[in-house]
Amino acid sequence: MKTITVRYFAMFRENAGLDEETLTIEAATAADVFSATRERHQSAEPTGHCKVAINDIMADWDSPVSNGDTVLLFPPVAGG
Amino acid sequence: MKTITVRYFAMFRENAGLDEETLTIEAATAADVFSATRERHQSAEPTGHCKVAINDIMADWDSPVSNGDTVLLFPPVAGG
Amino acid sequence: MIVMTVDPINPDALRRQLFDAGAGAYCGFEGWIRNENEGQAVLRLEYEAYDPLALSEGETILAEAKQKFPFLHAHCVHRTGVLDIGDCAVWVGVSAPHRDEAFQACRYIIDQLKVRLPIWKKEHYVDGHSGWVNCERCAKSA
Amino acid sequence: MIVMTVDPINPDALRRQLFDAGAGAYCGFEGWIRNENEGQAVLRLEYEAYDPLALSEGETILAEAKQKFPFLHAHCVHRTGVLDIGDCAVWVGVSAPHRDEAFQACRYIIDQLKVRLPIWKKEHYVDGHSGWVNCERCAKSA
Repeated sequence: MKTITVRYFAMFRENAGLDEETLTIEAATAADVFSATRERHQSAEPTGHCKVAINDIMADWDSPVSNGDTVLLFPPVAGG
Repeated sequence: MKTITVRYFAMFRENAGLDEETLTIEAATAADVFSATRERHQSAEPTGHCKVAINDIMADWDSPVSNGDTVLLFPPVAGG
Repeated sequence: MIVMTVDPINPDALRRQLFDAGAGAYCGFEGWIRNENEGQAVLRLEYEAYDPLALSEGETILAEAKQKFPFLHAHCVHRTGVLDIGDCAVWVGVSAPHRDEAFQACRYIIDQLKVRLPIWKKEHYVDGHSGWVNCERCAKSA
Repeated sequence: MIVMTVDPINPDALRRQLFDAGAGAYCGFEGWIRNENEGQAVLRLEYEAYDPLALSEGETILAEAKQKFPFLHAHCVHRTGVLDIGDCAVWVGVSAPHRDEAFQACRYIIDQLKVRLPIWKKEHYVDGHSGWVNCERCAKSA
């Protein structure tokens, strides 16, 4: 089990009803963390156009997560 | 013989030493007027990148000129 | 340089920062809040960003643009918070020796910013509902 | 609309004329006097134009651009007279619903203006001589 801090943005934040939470979960990759949050908050968003960062660095869905990491979950972006 | 007013711009004006002059010449086309002015002012500029207007309307070198027309001679342009 | 701000953008003050005696061309782009999107009448927009990564990703984009289209100076400012119709949400300015690099770099920067920066916008429509742009599936799951 | 003027160009005042609630994008281009051209150090430039035909040809170019890249508003101002390094010689601004039309129309307008308008520039170099740009052969005959 790993302790992972998850931060939600935009639609993900609204859907979860919070900015941030700390989970103790079985998770090898960023994708595993995303799955756990989807179950937790009944979200159906696929990873498709979403992005993820680990400890403020852009990452891939198969990037490994370590105990104590902060995982940032970004819904599809729309700047400009 | 036709009476044609010729207006010179930029380098053509500097080369001729005047803005405008009225010539009485044998000229069927704008190109003929240009030739007459080149002889008159010892200019070697070919029609290539130059442009011509007759009575304030852009014209071609083979456009006909009539008695009383004003022919504008434009050296190669460089706006902007 | 890229800046994220909640304050109104002042394009004239920004373009002056790009002045250079070696610059023959300046290209500027502004994204304005439009009163309509995909057939829906828009009232106002709400921008949210994650500034730390928006700034670092923005600097990466500026560096890529400089390598592809050598320019002299480029700046970018993106606004967040609540914006009304006509407000400037994003500004990009580029000065370069010649116009080709200025146009191409400016276009590259705005195109990349729009798809890579962690910025989200929520449209508030005249009919009272609202929606996150580009996020239909997450909207459905709400 | 195209304007020929001997007065300094004010890009900020000009871009405001293009505001439109339906515009999501604005692209502006400025041509600045550069301190160098083709390896020669430039001191200042002198622009001469034949205004009546510059205006009519300019309007033709704007109409062509609108047909090719439907935009909302486009303006252009070209300055004449003596300009110093850093001065703005030409400004083009376009507002459009989306950025693609704004960029493409702006680029089309400046590209065409540069080759079609009866405008000439004489460069005055730091070493004291001067020359008409694009007019090597007439220079030779002088």
